[in-house]
Amino acid sequence: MMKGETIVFYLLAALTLVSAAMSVGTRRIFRSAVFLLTSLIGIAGLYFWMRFEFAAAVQIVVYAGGIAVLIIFSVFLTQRAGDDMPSPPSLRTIAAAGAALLGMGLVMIQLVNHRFPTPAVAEVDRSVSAIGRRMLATGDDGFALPFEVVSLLLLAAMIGCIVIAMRTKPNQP
Amino acid sequence: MMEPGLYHMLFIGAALFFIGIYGFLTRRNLITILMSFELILNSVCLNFIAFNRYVWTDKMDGLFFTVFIIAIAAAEAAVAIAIIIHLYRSHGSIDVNSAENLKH
Amino acid sequence: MNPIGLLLIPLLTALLILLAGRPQQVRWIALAGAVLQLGAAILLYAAYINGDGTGGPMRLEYRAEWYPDWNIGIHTGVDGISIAMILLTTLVVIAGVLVSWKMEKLPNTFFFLLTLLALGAYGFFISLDLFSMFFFLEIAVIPKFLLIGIWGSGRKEYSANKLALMLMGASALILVAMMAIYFTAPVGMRTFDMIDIVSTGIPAEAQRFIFPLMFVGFGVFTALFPFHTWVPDGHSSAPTAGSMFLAGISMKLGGYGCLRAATWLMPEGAREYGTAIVVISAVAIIYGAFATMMQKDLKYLNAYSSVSHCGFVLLGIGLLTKTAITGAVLQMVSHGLMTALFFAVIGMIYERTHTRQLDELGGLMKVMPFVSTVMFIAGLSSLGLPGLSGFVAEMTIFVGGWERVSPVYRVSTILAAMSIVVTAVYVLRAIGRTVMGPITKTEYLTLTDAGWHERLAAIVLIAGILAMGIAPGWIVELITPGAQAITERIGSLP
Amino acid sequence: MEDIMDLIYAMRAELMVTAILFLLLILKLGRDMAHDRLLSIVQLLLLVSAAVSFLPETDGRYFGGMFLTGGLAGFQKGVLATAVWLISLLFSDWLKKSAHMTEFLVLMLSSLVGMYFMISAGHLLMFYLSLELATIPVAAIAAFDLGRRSSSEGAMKLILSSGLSSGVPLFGISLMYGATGTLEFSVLSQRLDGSGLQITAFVFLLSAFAFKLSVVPYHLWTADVYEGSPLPVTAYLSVVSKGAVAFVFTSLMYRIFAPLQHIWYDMVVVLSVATMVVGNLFALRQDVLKRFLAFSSIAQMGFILVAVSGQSVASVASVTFFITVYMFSNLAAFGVAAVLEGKGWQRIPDLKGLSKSNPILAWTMALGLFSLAGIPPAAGFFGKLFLIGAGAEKGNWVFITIAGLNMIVSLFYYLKVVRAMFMDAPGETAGPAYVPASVRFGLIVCAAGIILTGVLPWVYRDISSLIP
Amino acid sequence: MPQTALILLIPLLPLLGFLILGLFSRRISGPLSSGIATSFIALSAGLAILLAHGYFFEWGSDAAGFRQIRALDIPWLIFDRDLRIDMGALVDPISVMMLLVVSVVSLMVHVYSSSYLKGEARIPVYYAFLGLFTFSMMGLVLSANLFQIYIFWELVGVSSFLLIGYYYQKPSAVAAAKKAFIVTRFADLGFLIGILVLGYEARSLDFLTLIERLTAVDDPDFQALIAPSFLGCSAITWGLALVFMGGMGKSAMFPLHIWLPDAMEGPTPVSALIHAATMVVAGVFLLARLFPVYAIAAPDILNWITGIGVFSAMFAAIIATTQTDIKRVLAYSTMSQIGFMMFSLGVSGQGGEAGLGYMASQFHLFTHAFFKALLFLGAGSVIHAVHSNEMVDMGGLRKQLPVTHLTFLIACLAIAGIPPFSGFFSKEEILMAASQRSPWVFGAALFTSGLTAFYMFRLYFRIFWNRPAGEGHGHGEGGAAMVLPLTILAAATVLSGFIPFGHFVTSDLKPLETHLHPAFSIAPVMIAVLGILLAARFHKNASDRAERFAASLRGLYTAAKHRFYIDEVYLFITRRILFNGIGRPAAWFDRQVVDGLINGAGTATLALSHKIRGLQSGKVQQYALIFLVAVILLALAAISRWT
Repeated sequence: MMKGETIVFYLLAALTLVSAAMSVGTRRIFRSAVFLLTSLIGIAGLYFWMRFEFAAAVQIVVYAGGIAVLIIFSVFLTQRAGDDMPSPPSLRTIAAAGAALLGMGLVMIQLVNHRFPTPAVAEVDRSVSAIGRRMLATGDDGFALPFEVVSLLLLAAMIGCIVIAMRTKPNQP
Repeated sequence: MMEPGLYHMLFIGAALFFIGIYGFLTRRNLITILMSFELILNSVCLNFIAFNRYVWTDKMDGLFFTVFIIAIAAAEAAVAIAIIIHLYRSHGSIDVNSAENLKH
Repeated sequence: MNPIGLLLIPLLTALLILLAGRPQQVRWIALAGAVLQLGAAILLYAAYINGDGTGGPMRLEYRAEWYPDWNIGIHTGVDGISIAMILLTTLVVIAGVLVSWKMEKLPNTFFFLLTLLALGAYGFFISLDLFSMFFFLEIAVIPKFLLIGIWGSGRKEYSANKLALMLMGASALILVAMMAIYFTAPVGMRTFDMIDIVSTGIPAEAQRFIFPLMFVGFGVFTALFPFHTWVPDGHSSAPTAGSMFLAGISMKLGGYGCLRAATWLMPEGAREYGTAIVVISAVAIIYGAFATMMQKDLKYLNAYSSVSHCGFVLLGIGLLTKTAITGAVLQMVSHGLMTALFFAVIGMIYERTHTRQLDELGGLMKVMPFVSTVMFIAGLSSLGLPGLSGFVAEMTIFVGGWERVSPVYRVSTILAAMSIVVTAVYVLRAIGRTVMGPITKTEYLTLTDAGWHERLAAIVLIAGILAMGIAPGWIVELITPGAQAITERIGSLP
Repeated sequence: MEDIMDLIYAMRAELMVTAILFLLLILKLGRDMAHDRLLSIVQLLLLVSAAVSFLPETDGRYFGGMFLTGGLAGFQKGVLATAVWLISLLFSDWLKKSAHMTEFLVLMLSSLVGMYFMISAGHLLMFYLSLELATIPVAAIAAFDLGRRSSSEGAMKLILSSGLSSGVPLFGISLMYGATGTLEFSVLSQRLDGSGLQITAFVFLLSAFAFKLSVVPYHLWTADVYEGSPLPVTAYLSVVSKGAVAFVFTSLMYRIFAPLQHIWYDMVVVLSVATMVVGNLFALRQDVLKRFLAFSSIAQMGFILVAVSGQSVASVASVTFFITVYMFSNLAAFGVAAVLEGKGWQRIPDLKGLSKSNPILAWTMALGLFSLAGIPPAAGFFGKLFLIGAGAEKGNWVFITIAGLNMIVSLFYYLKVVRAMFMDAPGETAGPAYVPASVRFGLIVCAAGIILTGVLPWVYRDISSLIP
Repeated sequence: MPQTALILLIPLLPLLGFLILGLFSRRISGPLSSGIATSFIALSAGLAILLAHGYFFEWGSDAAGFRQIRALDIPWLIFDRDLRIDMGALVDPISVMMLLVVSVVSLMVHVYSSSYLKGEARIPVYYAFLGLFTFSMMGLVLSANLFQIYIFWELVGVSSFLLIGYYYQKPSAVAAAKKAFIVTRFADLGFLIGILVLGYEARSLDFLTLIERLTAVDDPDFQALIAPSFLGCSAITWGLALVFMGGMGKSAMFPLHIWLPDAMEGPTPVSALIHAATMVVAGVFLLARLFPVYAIAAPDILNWITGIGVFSAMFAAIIATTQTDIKRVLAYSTMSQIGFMMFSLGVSGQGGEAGLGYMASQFHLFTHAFFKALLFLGAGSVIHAVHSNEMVDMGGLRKQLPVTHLTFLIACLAIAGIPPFSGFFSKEEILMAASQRSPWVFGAALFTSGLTAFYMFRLYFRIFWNRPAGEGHGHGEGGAAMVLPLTILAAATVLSGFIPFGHFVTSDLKPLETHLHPAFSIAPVMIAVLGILLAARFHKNASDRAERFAASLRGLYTAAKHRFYIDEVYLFITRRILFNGIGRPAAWFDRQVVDGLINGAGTATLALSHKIRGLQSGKVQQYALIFLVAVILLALAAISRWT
């Protein structure tokens, strides 16, 4: 007897993996972007399924809402949608597939062989407010410093993007 | 079928990772390469969440790592897209093969 | 007197050369520096004679910390062997500076590099620490490269490259050997200080593999067969003073290193590989001599003869008897002087006739009696004429070689002795073709004989050759205690 | 209050650079200051920040172990700051002419902050974030030669490669997290037991360092990116970026991954040999100066791995010392290359006869190259010797001999450049190049550094006294 | 000790002359230099006579015979506690006798040269070299140490080289000088190894000690020393044989004689001094010096020496009959006479009556020095007069050169062994010694002395009789400086035979009474007279008898004229075997193979570098693939190794 939860899991898993595979497989770039989006949403679903609502929310907002959209915009900017993309050299395809399968096998064998301990301690509080407190805490298990680092990174990335993407006359050496 | 648990999640994570890798290695359009890269990052996030959920439940390390990865992904994607667009301007193409002048 | 004082003179000279502007100043500075070096070397000699050591042959020791974490120190001291090598170096330096008196191309850089090379040699000879020894050895490599490459002739770039690469390759072996000596010692006893290494000793097992590395490494510097091929190319392409320094100083670094860093430190290794060294050197001596016989270019000729002559150095070291090792050191000094003299003469001839080909030269005695006479003397010293330095050195090696009774050694000694005939053939051939016979070209009739600086250069070297050849007693006495200290560690020989 | 002051002191390097960075932004937003003055101010401030970084420091643990300080970290940050200061001096000409000097400096400095954090990281998350902070801005500035096609190609290759090189180790980190349940280095170290999963995770993680250090076969991006990027970026990548990663890598391998030492020793040896050999073989053929320096720096990294394989205090000390020396040496070469690029000379044949047209430049370049080749009295000699010595402790003599022999091959191509400068006749376009005062000053500092760091033993003594 | 100073001064005076003339060669005029050099050597010769007189008649002997006095002992080169070269002067009969010969002949040559070389360039250099040679030769004879004699041996060789090559612009002179040096050098190689062997076995290089140790028949170690050790011979035998090889080289014994005829390229006075009277007998002297060892420790070697001596004597005599260059004839005659001295030593024993051969050999050495020097100087006068060395350019010169003619005749009679000239006496003793030993040797010696008479008088008649080659060319005698030495030497030639040599020089230092045996002398003298008559018949007047006779011996004559093709054999060995067979391949091997391998390492590296350039393809995804594969493979390898 399969619980509903389980069915949902398998659906989400299928959605994620299939759209991911389609995303790297399709010859149409726009479809590829859309499949990426669905895959990301599938992952968000998995987060929900694991009761990591905050992560799911961030995934939806930042990934699906931000990055994927950014990508889609850039697709529009650089490509006429609907054009088929050229297929990669077949040798590379085979090599890449082989390497990926080999790696997959390696990783899975190691994971399956590994004896993960069963969690002894009760789960910590994963409410948004707890997360927020941790995020800004400076002591043990506080993530204030990474937070600052990431903000610096975002600033730098922004400045970099502006300079690079700004249309300039090509008169610089 | 088994009760979904850690190994299911890890399988999805690993599968996503290598799908991403495959895409990264084979796609010729720079933007699709970037998309594959997003898949790679997502697989890692999924791993972190799964470990946090099923094995190491005493702290929220996995969750925070995921959040920060997403932030980094945004920054990285932004810069990458800026560079790609710049490349598109200078080379007139975003095919990865168009930028292979530096070699040997 | 602290031997480090000897380093200050070339160091100051080099700095002054860098600061000086006009070429005329530079050469005087270089000459003054060179003469001061000779003075300092003589003072050092006197101090050595009067000084006393802390046991062992080393005297005037001085220690200071350098890199304490690695137990790398500045440890200097001299024994008779180092003094002999230092005296040789000073003479060659003076002669080299004098021979280059008229250097027109970048004189400042030229004299700077010469001084740097001398600095490296002095530092090498006074070092009692493997690391600083290596440091100074390497310092001397690049000046050679540049001297050949910038002021050389013929295939100079090729030769400069080959020399630098082969010598650095040799250094790599030395480096590995050095590290191995350091790390085979137990923790706490690890050191590069040779005196300490001698007192602790290196495990015999380790010597088996360290000795060949060290010996071959230094051997390349002194033209160990079959790694001698940089010698002909390097010497023939170098400018006159460069060849003189290469053959007169640089190749001696190798011989000295073989003796000091290989044989002295690793007596068991020396015993184990002694026979191989002897056989290879004996073959190299005769082979080099035969190859010399066929050379048409004077510089190639002398360079190949260096291969043969330096074979004697290695032969003497490999024989491991006190007499033979004394002979090896004598041969180093002797070869340094006479080959420098030979190169100086070749330079003088080349400067005037613009050729070094035996076929194109002839009858120079008529127009350049001084140069020709000097060439005679250099050649006679090369073929081991009594009264000149070569004889003393070679005979000492032969006598030392005969002390080893086993047929291998005796046959090798005889083989080496056979080279005295071949040497006579090629030396007389060279002299006969260049200074004797009819004048080959009419334009040679207007050539001038040596100038005062060239004469002085030749006289300095000839004085050394004669001092050693006519009265060898003092230098043998100087060297023997050092050689004895080495052989005492080796113990009784089969 | 005490705590705050303590924290500020501990983070003084990061704070100083961040302050400079924001100052630049504010000035940029405020009024259009002349590049000249702005750059002078930045140079001065960088010098101060470098000096401040070198101040003595005790071990400290902040932010719940995410930020660790210590004497060695302070020294290493000081070295990096000095390198950036020298870059700002040596490339002042290029910077002044660039339309985006402020942005360039901001990005470079933010990357520098990233490296600082990386050195001080005590947590894998911090490590990952700082690695990204150190990388992404550099990818951006790699494209700053906006008009040059190869610049954008280089930037593209850099961002894509570094994307993969952060993705793969990230996956490794996730596995490591799964296998050990911690991200904090000190705890992680105790939980390492060499299980298959941990090894997998470790190898994945290793690739991040290997990539950044350009270890063969993770090195393939290096030459292309170096060639494509603007020269200051190349210099930055080659000196600061590599230096920082080398610092971190050595310390981590020495301290954190010590329990896996038996496992990674062979890997490091294999990678080291491959790196030295391939780097040297490629460098042999190069004509383009930047590309040449790229491959030479790859080979240098092989030597660093020799020391890493020793896994001892000496390894950390010698790598830190070597990077210090390497900074001076490499920047001397890059500084000269910058001057020459101003004349349009970018290839080794363009250097022909440089000793006649520009003797000082030629000698500086030669000094730098000799130092890289490890020839005394240049400090590179000591640097390389200590590296090899640190590796030799394990007694793997075949390995050490290979390292020694590779020094010859490397000498071959360094001498190739020297030969062109000193032995060949000058080409038609030869003539004295204009060397701005700041460049001259920078070169003098480099040259002095090359000579003095080695002959005077204090730098090394300081470093080794800093290692606990 | 005043004698020490005296002994030292004798060699040092010529050395001083050498130094002065050598250093200031270009500031001194020719006549002045000849004056300086001659006065030095005259002083030296005077002192030598003084020494000889003192030694032989005043202080040199005691009841047991002549003393061997070690006059000087300066440590020079110390190899080892035992093996050391201490420079010394060993004064004994043979060294005193040699000093006398060297200084007197040298003085004659000095005087003679001042006229002979008049007008030549580089006269100071010539005298300097002569001084160097005289010094070296005196050092050689005075040597007290086996290595010391080698040192001076080499110096003598180089002086000879310098003097043969005096006309350095003449390629043939250069070639001859080289040949002389190299051939003797080859012989010296044997000498050197012999020294090593003897020195090692005796644990000493000092002559007196060495001889004492190697002849100590009563010592138990002695039996071990002479026991066969290598190829059936004892080490001592080998050592002595090798030392003799050195002697063979210097003394031009077959087959190492080939340099001597060529050495005639030097100025004729030089030939007189070096290649007739002094240097070439160094081998004989060396053998005499070590004679006790030869006689006691390795008598079998003496047989070889006899064989080589006899063969060389005969061989050279045969060649001499066919040569047309007068100096070459004299050169071969020298070789032949030295052969006499050699086999005379070979047939000798040690001590008492058995030592007759030793005495005879030294006696012949002594007389030969004078008459051979005289012959050369006479030939020099002839050459000076006709400007040619060839017989065909001469003839009928007896009126033109009366003094030369007379002195030359005296010398010819002496060498032919006609009484009462000196050669008769010394050769008589040799034949006597030979006859006591072996009839074969005696027969061959007799035959050779007949040949000697023949070829010497062939020479004499062709020069001074026969048909004049041309009218009025050439001048008369060369002046007093040339005539005087001829006269003095002629006097010496006449008188030296009457010296009771056995009273002075013997193998055991004790006087040996020798008697003239008229009956024994008849045969040799008759044969000599026969030779002279034959020569007179063939050559006194112009006729074709000689040619006809030669034609009847076609093969032998041609071979002898071509010196039995020994030179060609040597040429083959040097050109084909040493140069082309070893030297050229060695040089080729070094450049192509050894250097090629080392260059090849570089080339291979570069080639490899080109081969792998494809790795850096510029394709970023390929880079990524390699990256990934590296990661996976590394992980796989590590896991398979460690779990």
